[in-house]
Amino acid sequence: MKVLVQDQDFDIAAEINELCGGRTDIGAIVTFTGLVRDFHGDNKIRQMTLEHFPGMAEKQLEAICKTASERWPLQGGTVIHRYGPLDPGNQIVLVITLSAHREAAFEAAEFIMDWLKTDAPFWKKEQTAEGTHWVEAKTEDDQRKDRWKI
Amino acid sequence: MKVLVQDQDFDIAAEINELCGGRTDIGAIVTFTGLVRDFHGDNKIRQMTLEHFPGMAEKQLEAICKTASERWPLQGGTVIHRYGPLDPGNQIVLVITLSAHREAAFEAAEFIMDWLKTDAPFWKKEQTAEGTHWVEAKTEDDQRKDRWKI
Amino acid sequence: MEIFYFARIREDIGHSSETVNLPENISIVNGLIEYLCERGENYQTAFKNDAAIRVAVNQTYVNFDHPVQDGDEVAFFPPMTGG
Amino acid sequence: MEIFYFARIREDIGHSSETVNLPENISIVNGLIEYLCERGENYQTAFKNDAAIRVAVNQTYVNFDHPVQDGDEVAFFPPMTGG
Repeated sequence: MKVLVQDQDFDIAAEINELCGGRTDIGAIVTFTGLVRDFHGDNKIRQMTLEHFPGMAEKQLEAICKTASERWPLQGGTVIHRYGPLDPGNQIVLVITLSAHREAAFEAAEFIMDWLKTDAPFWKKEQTAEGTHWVEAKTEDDQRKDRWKI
Repeated sequence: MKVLVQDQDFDIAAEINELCGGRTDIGAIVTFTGLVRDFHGDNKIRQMTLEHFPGMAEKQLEAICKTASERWPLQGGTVIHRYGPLDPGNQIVLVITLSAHREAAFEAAEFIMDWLKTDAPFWKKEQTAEGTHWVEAKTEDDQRKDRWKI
Repeated sequence: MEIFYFARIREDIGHSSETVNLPENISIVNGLIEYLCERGENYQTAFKNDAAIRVAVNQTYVNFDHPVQDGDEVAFFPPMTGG
Repeated sequence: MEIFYFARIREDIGHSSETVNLPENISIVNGLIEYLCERGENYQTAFKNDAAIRVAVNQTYVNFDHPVQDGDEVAFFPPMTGG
Protein backbone atom coordinates (compact mmCIF):
# COMPACT_ATOMS: atom_id res chain seq x y z
CA MET A 1 0.00 0.00 0.00
CA LYS A 2 1.07 3.54 -0.74
CA VAL A 3 1.53 5.91 2.18
CA LEU A 4 1.97 9.67 1.83
CA VAL A 5 2.26 12.39 4.45
CA GLN A 6 2.08 15.74 2.73
CA ASP A 7 0.99 19.35 3.12
CA GLN A 8 -0.60 19.61 -0.32
CA ASP A 9 -4.12 18.47 -1.18
CA PHE A 10 -4.95 15.12 -2.80
CA ASP A 11 -7.24 14.07 -5.65
CA ILE A 12 -9.40 11.04 -4.87
CA ALA A 13 -10.10 10.23 -8.52
CA ALA A 14 -6.40 10.39 -9.44
CA GLU A 15 -5.51 8.11 -6.53
CA ILE A 16 -8.20 5.58 -7.46
CA ASN A 17 -7.06 5.68 -11.06
CA GLU A 18 -3.43 5.11 -10.08
CA LEU A 19 -4.47 2.01 -8.12
CA CYS A 20 -7.07 0.55 -10.46
CA GLY A 21 -6.36 1.90 -13.93
CA GLY A 22 -6.30 -0.97 -16.43
CA ARG A 23 -6.90 -3.62 -13.76
CA THR A 24 -9.77 -6.08 -14.09
CA ASP A 25 -9.22 -8.17 -10.95
CA ILE A 26 -10.72 -5.73 -8.44
CA GLY A 27 -14.26 -6.21 -7.17
CA ALA A 28 -14.57 -3.47 -4.56
CA ILE A 29 -13.10 -0.05 -3.89
CA VAL A 30 -13.79 1.64 -0.58
CA THR A 31 -12.62 5.19 0.07
CA PHE A 32 -12.73 7.21 3.24
CA THR A 33 -12.12 10.96 3.15
CA GLY A 34 -11.87 12.99 6.34
CA LEU A 35 -12.62 16.70 6.07
CA VAL A 36 -12.23 19.75 8.30
CA ARG A 37 -15.67 20.59 9.71
CA ASP A 38 -16.76 24.14 10.43
CA PHE A 39 -18.10 23.13 13.85
CA HIS A 40 -16.66 21.01 16.64
CA GLY A 41 -19.34 20.76 19.31
CA ASP A 42 -20.44 24.36 19.87
CA ASN A 43 -17.21 25.89 18.57
CA LYS A 44 -17.15 27.42 15.11
CA ILE A 45 -13.82 26.47 13.55
CA ARG A 46 -12.00 29.16 11.57
CA GLN A 47 -8.95 27.11 10.76
CA MET A 48 -7.24 23.92 11.82
CA THR A 49 -3.53 23.19 11.98
CA LEU A 50 -2.24 19.65 11.83
CA GLU A 51 1.13 19.00 13.44
CA HIS A 52 2.90 15.71 12.82
CA PHE A 53 6.05 13.79 13.72
CA PRO A 54 7.91 13.55 10.40
CA GLY A 55 9.35 10.12 9.78
CA MET A 56 7.40 8.42 12.53
CA ALA A 57 4.07 9.45 10.96
CA GLU A 58 4.96 7.62 7.73
CA LYS A 59 6.35 4.67 9.71
CA GLN A 60 3.19 4.28 11.78
CA LEU A 61 0.88 4.58 8.78
CA GLU A 62 2.95 1.93 6.98
CA ALA A 63 2.74 -0.36 10.01
CA ILE A 64 -1.06 0.05 10.17
CA CYS A 65 -1.34 -0.71 6.41
CA LYS A 66 0.85 -3.78 6.83
CA THR A 67 -1.36 -5.09 9.64
CA ALA A 68 -4.47 -4.47 7.50
CA SER A 69 -2.88 -6.25 4.52
CA GLU A 70 -2.08 -9.28 6.68
CA ARG A 71 -5.56 -9.40 8.12
CA TRP A 72 -7.64 -8.88 4.96
CA PRO A 73 -7.08 -10.08 1.37
CA LEU A 74 -6.43 -6.63 -0.08
CA GLN A 75 -5.46 -5.97 -3.69
CA GLY A 76 -3.91 -2.61 -2.92
CA GLY A 77 -4.60 0.65 -1.19
CA THR A 78 -3.50 4.16 -0.41
CA VAL A 79 -3.28 6.26 2.73
CA ILE A 80 -2.63 10.01 2.49
CA HIS A 81 -2.55 12.24 5.56
CA ARG A 82 -2.04 15.98 5.30
CA TYR A 83 -0.37 18.34 7.76
CA GLY A 84 -0.17 22.12 8.08
CA PRO A 85 -2.92 24.74 8.13
CA LEU A 86 -6.31 23.67 6.77
CA ASP A 87 -9.62 25.47 6.28
CA PRO A 88 -13.13 24.13 6.89
CA GLY A 89 -14.10 21.94 3.94
CA ASN A 90 -10.48 20.97 3.24
CA GLN A 91 -9.51 17.33 2.95
CA ILE A 92 -7.40 15.89 5.81
CA VAL A 93 -7.03 12.18 5.21
CA LEU A 94 -7.73 9.66 2.47
CA VAL A 95 -7.87 5.88 2.81
CA ILE A 96 -8.49 3.66 -0.22
CA THR A 97 -8.75 -0.12 -0.01
CA LEU A 98 -9.17 -2.55 -2.90
CA SER A 99 -10.34 -6.12 -2.66
CA ALA A 100 -12.11 -8.80 -4.65
CA HIS A 101 -14.93 -8.64 -2.08
CA ARG A 102 -16.66 -5.76 -0.36
CA GLU A 103 -16.40 -7.02 3.23
CA ALA A 104 -12.59 -6.97 3.15
CA ALA A 105 -12.45 -3.53 1.56
CA PHE A 106 -14.94 -2.03 4.05
CA GLU A 107 -13.40 -3.62 7.12
CA ALA A 108 -9.81 -2.80 6.19
CA ALA A 109 -10.65 0.86 5.49
CA GLU A 110 -12.44 1.18 8.81
CA PHE A 111 -9.63 -0.62 10.62
CA ILE A 112 -7.02 1.70 9.11
CA MET A 113 -9.02 4.78 10.11
CA ASP A 114 -9.60 3.52 13.67
CA TRP A 115 -5.91 2.72 14.17
CA LEU A 116 -4.72 5.87 12.46
CA LYS A 117 -6.79 8.02 14.85
CA THR A 118 -5.00 6.70 17.93
CA ASP A 119 -1.64 5.49 16.60
CA ALA A 120 -0.43 7.88 13.92
CA PRO A 121 1.45 10.87 15.38
CA PHE A 122 -0.73 13.77 14.23
CA TRP A 123 -2.23 16.48 16.43
CA LYS A 124 -5.03 18.87 15.59
CA LYS A 125 -5.16 22.45 16.80
CA GLU A 126 -8.35 24.38 16.22
CA GLN A 127 -8.67 28.11 15.80
CA THR A 128 -12.03 29.45 16.97
CA ALA A 129 -13.43 32.89 17.85
CA GLU A 130 -12.29 32.20 21.44
CA GLY A 131 -8.69 31.47 20.42
CA THR A 132 -6.75 28.32 19.61
CA HIS A 133 -6.74 25.00 21.45
CA TRP A 134 -5.42 21.49 20.95
CA VAL A 135 -8.11 18.94 20.19
CA GLU A 136 -8.52 16.41 23.01
CA ALA A 137 -8.09 12.72 22.23
CA LYS A 138 -11.40 10.86 22.51
CA THR A 139 -11.87 7.77 24.72
CA GLU A 140 -14.36 6.68 22.06
CA ASP A 141 -11.51 6.47 19.54
CA ASP A 142 -9.58 4.10 21.82
CA GLN A 143 -12.66 1.95 22.16
CA ARG A 144 -13.18 1.85 18.41
CA LYS A 145 -9.60 0.76 17.94
CA ASP A 146 -9.89 -1.90 20.64
CA ARG A 147 -12.78 -3.68 18.93
CA TRP A 148 -10.33 -4.92 16.27
CA LYS A 149 -8.26 -6.80 18.86
CA ILE A 150 -8.38 -10.54 18.37
CA MET B 1 -30.14 10.90 -1.06
CA LYS B 2 -29.84 10.76 -4.83
CA VAL B 3 -30.68 7.47 -6.57
CA LEU B 4 -29.88 6.74 -10.20
CA VAL B 5 -30.35 3.58 -12.26
CA GLN B 6 -28.60 4.04 -15.57
CA ASP B 7 -26.75 2.24 -18.36
CA GLN B 8 -24.00 4.83 -18.69
CA ASP B 9 -20.87 4.97 -16.53
CA PHE B 10 -20.50 7.27 -13.50
CA ASP B 11 -17.71 9.55 -12.29
CA ILE B 12 -16.94 9.21 -8.57
CA ALA B 13 -15.18 12.58 -8.33
CA ALA B 14 -18.08 14.39 -10.03
CA GLU B 15 -20.58 12.72 -7.71
CA ILE B 16 -18.55 13.61 -4.59
CA ASN B 17 -18.20 17.17 -5.84
CA GLU B 18 -21.93 17.45 -6.48
CA LEU B 19 -22.62 16.40 -2.88
CA CYS B 20 -19.84 18.25 -1.06
CA GLY B 21 -18.82 21.17 -3.27
CA GLY B 22 -18.74 24.34 -1.17
CA ARG B 23 -19.95 22.60 2.01
CA THR B 24 -17.95 22.85 5.24
CA ASP B 25 -20.19 20.82 7.57
CA ILE B 26 -19.13 17.37 6.40
CA GLY B 27 -16.59 15.37 8.40
CA ALA B 28 -16.53 12.06 6.56
CA ILE B 29 -17.14 10.78 3.05
CA VAL B 30 -17.28 7.04 2.43
CA THR B 31 -17.56 5.68 -1.09
CA PHE B 32 -18.06 2.13 -2.26
CA THR B 33 -17.54 1.20 -5.89
CA GLY B 34 -18.36 -2.27 -7.17
CA LEU B 35 -16.55 -3.42 -10.31
CA VAL B 36 -16.87 -6.29 -12.77
CA ARG B 37 -14.12 -8.80 -11.95
CA ASP B 38 -12.38 -10.87 -14.62
CA PHE B 39 -12.77 -14.03 -12.55
CA HIS B 40 -15.65 -15.49 -10.60
CA GLY B 41 -14.37 -18.59 -8.83
CA ASP B 42 -12.60 -20.53 -11.59
CA ASN B 43 -14.52 -18.93 -14.44
CA LYS B 44 -12.89 -16.25 -16.52
CA ILE B 45 -15.50 -13.59 -17.20
CA ARG B 46 -15.64 -12.13 -20.71
CA GLN B 47 -18.62 -9.92 -20.15
CA MET B 48 -21.43 -9.39 -17.68
CA THR B 49 -24.96 -8.26 -18.36
CA LEU B 50 -27.05 -6.66 -15.67
CA GLU B 51 -30.80 -6.98 -16.02
CA HIS B 52 -33.07 -4.88 -13.83
CA PHE B 53 -36.73 -4.22 -13.07
CA PRO B 54 -37.21 -0.61 -14.21
CA GLY B 55 -39.20 1.45 -11.77
CA MET B 56 -39.00 -1.08 -8.96
CA ALA B 57 -35.17 -0.89 -8.95
CA GLU B 58 -35.28 2.85 -8.25
CA LYS B 59 -38.07 2.38 -5.74
CA GLN B 60 -36.16 -0.26 -3.78
CA LEU B 61 -32.91 1.74 -3.79
CA GLU B 62 -34.82 4.77 -2.52
CA ALA B 63 -36.40 2.70 0.24
CA ILE B 64 -32.97 1.38 1.31
CA CYS B 65 -31.56 4.92 1.35
CA LYS B 66 -34.52 6.13 3.40
CA THR B 67 -33.94 3.38 5.96
CA ALA B 68 -30.23 4.26 6.14
CA SER B 69 -31.03 7.97 6.56
CA GLU B 70 -33.40 7.20 9.44
CA ARG B 71 -30.87 4.95 11.13
CA TRP B 72 -27.71 7.07 10.80
CA PRO B 73 -27.21 10.85 10.96
CA LEU B 74 -26.29 11.27 7.30
CA GLN B 75 -25.63 14.62 5.63
CA GLY B 76 -26.33 13.28 2.15
CA GLY B 77 -25.47 10.49 -0.18
CA THR B 78 -25.75 8.98 -3.63
CA VAL B 79 -26.50 5.53 -4.99
CA ILE B 80 -25.95 4.75 -8.67
CA HIS B 81 -26.54 1.29 -10.10
CA ARG B 82 -25.85 0.49 -13.72
CA TYR B 83 -27.56 -2.02 -16.00
CA GLY B 84 -26.79 -3.44 -19.43
CA PRO B 85 -23.64 -5.10 -20.78
CA LEU B 86 -20.43 -4.47 -18.82
CA ASP B 87 -16.82 -5.53 -19.33
CA PRO B 88 -14.31 -6.64 -16.68
CA GLY B 89 -12.97 -3.55 -14.93
CA ASN B 90 -16.20 -1.59 -15.53
CA GLN B 91 -17.98 0.08 -12.66
CA ILE B 92 -21.32 -1.46 -11.57
CA VAL B 93 -22.45 0.37 -8.47
CA LEU B 94 -21.53 3.46 -6.47
CA VAL B 95 -22.59 4.30 -2.93
CA ILE B 96 -21.55 7.57 -1.29
CA THR B 97 -22.44 8.51 2.26
CA LEU B 98 -21.67 11.78 4.05
CA SER B 99 -21.71 12.36 7.77
CA ALA B 100 -20.17 14.51 10.47
CA HIS B 101 -18.57 11.34 11.87
CA ARG B 102 -16.87 8.40 10.25
CA GLU B 103 -18.78 5.59 12.02
CA ALA B 104 -22.11 6.72 10.57
CA ALA B 105 -20.69 7.11 7.06
CA PHE B 106 -19.00 3.69 7.12
CA GLU B 107 -21.94 1.83 8.61
CA ALA B 108 -24.54 3.43 6.35
CA ALA B 109 -22.51 2.67 3.20
CA GLU B 110 -22.05 -0.95 4.23
CA PHE B 111 -25.73 -1.23 5.19
CA ILE B 112 -26.84 0.15 1.82
CA MET B 113 -24.58 -2.31 -0.03
CA ASP B 114 -25.73 -5.29 2.05
CA TRP B 115 -29.40 -4.46 1.49
CA LEU B 116 -28.95 -3.57 -2.16
CA LYS B 117 -27.40 -6.99 -2.84
CA THR B 118 -30.49 -8.88 -1.69
CA ASP B 119 -33.32 -6.35 -2.11
CA ALA B 120 -32.72 -4.35 -5.26
CA PRO B 121 -34.10 -6.09 -8.37
CA PHE B 122 -30.92 -6.57 -10.44
CA TRP B 123 -29.64 -9.83 -11.90
CA LYS B 124 -26.18 -10.59 -13.20
CA LYS B 125 -25.51 -12.84 -16.15
CA GLU B 126 -21.93 -13.84 -16.82
CA GLN B 127 -20.46 -14.72 -20.17
CA THR B 128 -17.53 -17.15 -19.88
CA ALA B 129 -15.65 -19.41 -22.29
CA GLU B 130 -18.19 -22.13 -21.38
CA GLY B 131 -21.19 -19.97 -22.26
CA THR B 132 -23.49 -17.71 -20.31
CA HIS B 133 -25.13 -18.31 -16.94
CA TRP B 134 -27.10 -16.38 -14.35
CA VAL B 135 -25.15 -15.66 -11.19
CA GLU B 136 -26.56 -17.53 -8.18
CA ALA B 137 -27.66 -15.55 -5.14
CA LYS B 138 -25.38 -16.15 -2.16
CA THR B 139 -26.64 -17.30 1.25
CA GLU B 140 -23.76 -15.25 2.64
CA ASP B 141 -25.41 -12.10 1.26
CA ASP B 142 -28.63 -12.86 3.14
CA GLN B 143 -26.62 -13.37 6.32
CA ARG B 144 -24.78 -10.06 5.85
CA LYS B 145 -28.09 -8.30 5.42
CA ASP B 146 -29.58 -9.99 8.47
CA ARG B 147 -26.88 -8.68 10.80
CA TRP B 148 -28.43 -5.19 10.48
CA LYS B 149 -31.74 -6.38 11.93
CA ILE B 150 -32.54 -4.75 15.23
CA MET C 1 -53.50 -8.29 -15.04
CA GLU C 2 -50.02 -7.44 -16.31
CA ILE C 3 -47.31 -10.01 -15.54
CA PHE C 4 -43.55 -9.37 -15.89
CA TYR C 5 -40.75 -11.91 -15.90
CA PHE C 6 -37.09 -11.19 -15.31
CA ALA C 7 -33.71 -12.90 -15.70
CA ARG C 8 -33.76 -16.72 -15.60
CA ILE C 9 -37.53 -16.87 -15.30
CA ARG C 10 -37.96 -14.59 -18.32
CA GLU C 11 -35.63 -16.83 -20.33
CA ASP C 12 -37.36 -20.05 -19.25
CA ILE C 13 -40.77 -18.67 -20.17
CA GLY C 14 -39.57 -17.06 -23.37
CA HIS C 15 -41.09 -13.61 -23.04
CA SER C 16 -40.75 -10.72 -20.64
CA SER C 17 -44.37 -9.78 -20.06
CA GLU C 18 -47.92 -10.71 -20.83
CA THR C 19 -51.48 -9.71 -20.04
CA VAL C 20 -53.59 -12.32 -18.28
CA ASN C 21 -57.28 -12.31 -17.57
CA LEU C 22 -57.30 -13.65 -14.04
CA PRO C 23 -59.89 -16.45 -13.56
CA GLU C 24 -62.30 -15.71 -10.73
CA ASN C 25 -61.26 -18.71 -8.65
CA ILE C 26 -57.66 -17.42 -8.32
CA SER C 27 -57.04 -15.16 -5.37
CA ILE C 28 -53.41 -15.62 -4.28
CA VAL C 29 -49.94 -15.71 -5.92
CA ASN C 30 -49.68 -19.49 -5.56
CA GLY C 31 -52.90 -19.94 -7.47
CA LEU C 32 -51.63 -17.67 -10.22
CA ILE C 33 -48.43 -19.74 -10.53
CA GLU C 34 -50.46 -22.98 -10.81
CA TYR C 35 -52.67 -21.35 -13.43
CA LEU C 36 -49.65 -20.17 -15.44
CA CYS C 37 -48.05 -23.62 -15.26
CA GLU C 38 -51.04 -25.03 -17.16
CA ARG C 39 -49.83 -22.97 -20.12
CA GLY C 40 -46.90 -25.21 -20.91
CA GLU C 41 -43.61 -26.80 -20.03
CA ASN C 42 -41.74 -23.48 -20.24
CA TYR C 43 -43.81 -22.18 -17.30
CA GLN C 44 -43.38 -25.42 -15.38
CA THR C 45 -39.60 -25.14 -15.79
CA ALA C 46 -39.62 -21.48 -14.74
CA PHE C 47 -41.68 -22.14 -11.60
CA LYS C 48 -40.23 -25.57 -10.73
CA ASN C 49 -38.36 -24.52 -7.61
CA ASP C 50 -40.17 -22.25 -5.14
CA ALA C 51 -36.88 -21.31 -3.42
CA ALA C 52 -35.62 -19.82 -6.68
CA ILE C 53 -38.61 -17.54 -7.20
CA ARG C 54 -39.35 -14.08 -5.83
CA VAL C 55 -42.56 -12.25 -6.52
CA ALA C 56 -43.61 -8.62 -6.40
CA VAL C 57 -47.20 -7.37 -6.59
CA ASN C 58 -47.44 -3.73 -7.61
CA GLN C 59 -43.68 -3.43 -7.10
CA THR C 60 -43.75 -4.65 -3.50
CA TYR C 61 -42.18 -7.97 -2.49
CA VAL C 62 -44.79 -10.41 -1.24
CA ASN C 63 -45.11 -14.06 -0.20
CA PHE C 64 -46.79 -16.75 -2.27
CA ASP C 65 -49.97 -16.50 -0.20
CA HIS C 66 -50.40 -12.81 -0.99
CA PRO C 67 -53.73 -11.84 -2.62
CA VAL C 68 -53.80 -11.03 -6.33
CA GLN C 69 -56.60 -9.41 -8.25
CA ASP C 70 -57.26 -8.09 -11.72
CA GLY C 71 -55.47 -4.81 -12.29
CA ASP C 72 -52.43 -5.86 -10.24
CA GLU C 73 -48.98 -5.71 -11.76
CA VAL C 74 -47.26 -8.97 -10.84
CA ALA C 75 -43.57 -9.70 -11.40
CA PHE C 76 -41.70 -13.01 -11.09
CA PHE C 77 -37.91 -13.20 -10.88
CA PRO C 78 -35.06 -15.12 -9.23
CA PRO C 79 -33.32 -13.97 -6.02
CA MET C 80 -31.48 -10.71 -6.67
CA THR C 81 -27.79 -10.59 -7.53
CA GLY C 82 -27.04 -6.92 -8.09
CA GLY C 83 -24.41 -4.76 -6.44
CA MET D 1 20.46 12.15 23.26
CA GLU D 2 18.09 13.97 20.94
CA ILE D 3 14.68 14.86 22.40
CA PHE D 4 11.68 16.03 20.37
CA TYR D 5 8.49 17.65 21.64
CA PHE D 6 5.24 17.90 19.74
CA ALA D 7 1.93 19.76 19.97
CA ARG D 8 0.83 20.86 23.48
CA ILE D 9 4.05 19.57 25.07
CA ARG D 10 6.18 21.47 22.56
CA GLU D 11 4.24 24.65 23.31
CA ASP D 12 4.46 24.20 27.10
CA ILE D 13 8.22 23.64 26.94
CA GLY D 14 8.80 26.38 24.41
CA HIS D 15 10.97 24.56 21.89
CA SER D 16 10.60 21.58 19.61
CA SER D 17 13.85 19.72 20.20
CA GLU D 18 17.04 19.71 22.24
CA THR D 19 20.17 17.66 22.79
CA VAL D 20 20.61 16.28 26.29
CA ASN D 21 23.64 14.57 27.80
CA LEU D 22 21.97 11.80 29.73
CA PRO D 23 23.29 11.49 33.32
CA GLU D 24 24.57 8.01 34.10
CA ASN D 25 22.01 7.37 36.84
CA ILE D 26 19.08 7.69 34.42
CA SER D 27 18.06 4.49 32.70
CA ILE D 28 14.32 4.69 31.99
CA VAL D 29 11.85 7.16 30.46
CA ASN D 30 10.41 8.10 33.88
CA GLY D 31 13.86 9.08 35.13
CA LEU D 32 14.40 11.20 32.03
CA ILE D 33 11.09 13.04 32.64
CA GLU D 34 12.08 13.74 36.28
CA TYR D 35 15.45 14.97 35.12
CA LEU D 36 13.89 17.28 32.52
CA CYS D 37 11.43 18.66 35.10
CA GLU D 38 14.40 19.98 37.12
CA ARG D 39 15.00 22.37 34.24
CA GLY D 40 12.07 24.61 35.01
CA GLU D 41 8.38 25.23 35.39
CA ASN D 42 7.74 24.94 31.66
CA TYR D 43 8.84 21.27 31.80
CA GLN D 44 6.83 20.66 34.97
CA THR D 45 3.73 22.01 33.23
CA ALA D 46 4.40 19.92 30.13
CA PHE D 47 4.84 16.69 32.10
CA LYS D 48 2.27 17.38 34.85
CA ASN D 49 -0.25 14.75 33.83
CA ASP D 50 1.07 11.28 32.92
CA ALA D 51 -2.20 10.37 31.21
CA ALA D 52 -1.70 13.23 28.74
CA ILE D 53 1.80 12.11 27.67
CA ARG D 54 2.89 9.61 25.07
CA VAL D 55 6.51 8.72 24.47
CA ALA D 56 8.42 7.17 21.59
CA VAL D 57 12.00 5.93 21.75
CA ASN D 58 13.61 5.66 18.34
CA GLN D 59 10.17 6.17 16.76
CA THR D 60 8.57 3.27 18.62
CA TYR D 61 5.85 3.83 21.25
CA VAL D 62 7.04 2.72 24.69
CA ASN D 63 5.90 2.83 28.31
CA PHE D 64 7.40 5.08 30.98
CA ASP D 65 9.52 2.22 32.35
CA HIS D 66 11.21 1.66 28.99
CA PRO D 67 15.05 1.90 29.02
CA VAL D 68 16.71 4.99 27.57
CA GLN D 69 20.38 5.43 26.77
CA ASP D 70 22.61 7.98 25.13
CA GLY D 71 22.16 7.97 21.37
CA ASP D 72 18.42 7.30 21.60
CA GLU D 73 15.97 9.60 19.88
CA VAL D 74 13.20 10.28 22.38
CA ALA D 75 9.94 12.07 21.58
CA PHE D 76 7.24 13.34 23.94
CA PHE D 77 3.76 14.29 22.76
CA PRO D 78 0.08 14.20 23.77
CA PRO D 79 -2.34 11.43 22.73
CA MET D 80 -2.79 11.53 18.97
CA THR D 81 -5.73 13.30 17.32
CA GLY D 82 -5.15 12.84 13.60
CA GLY D 83 -7.47 11.39 10.99
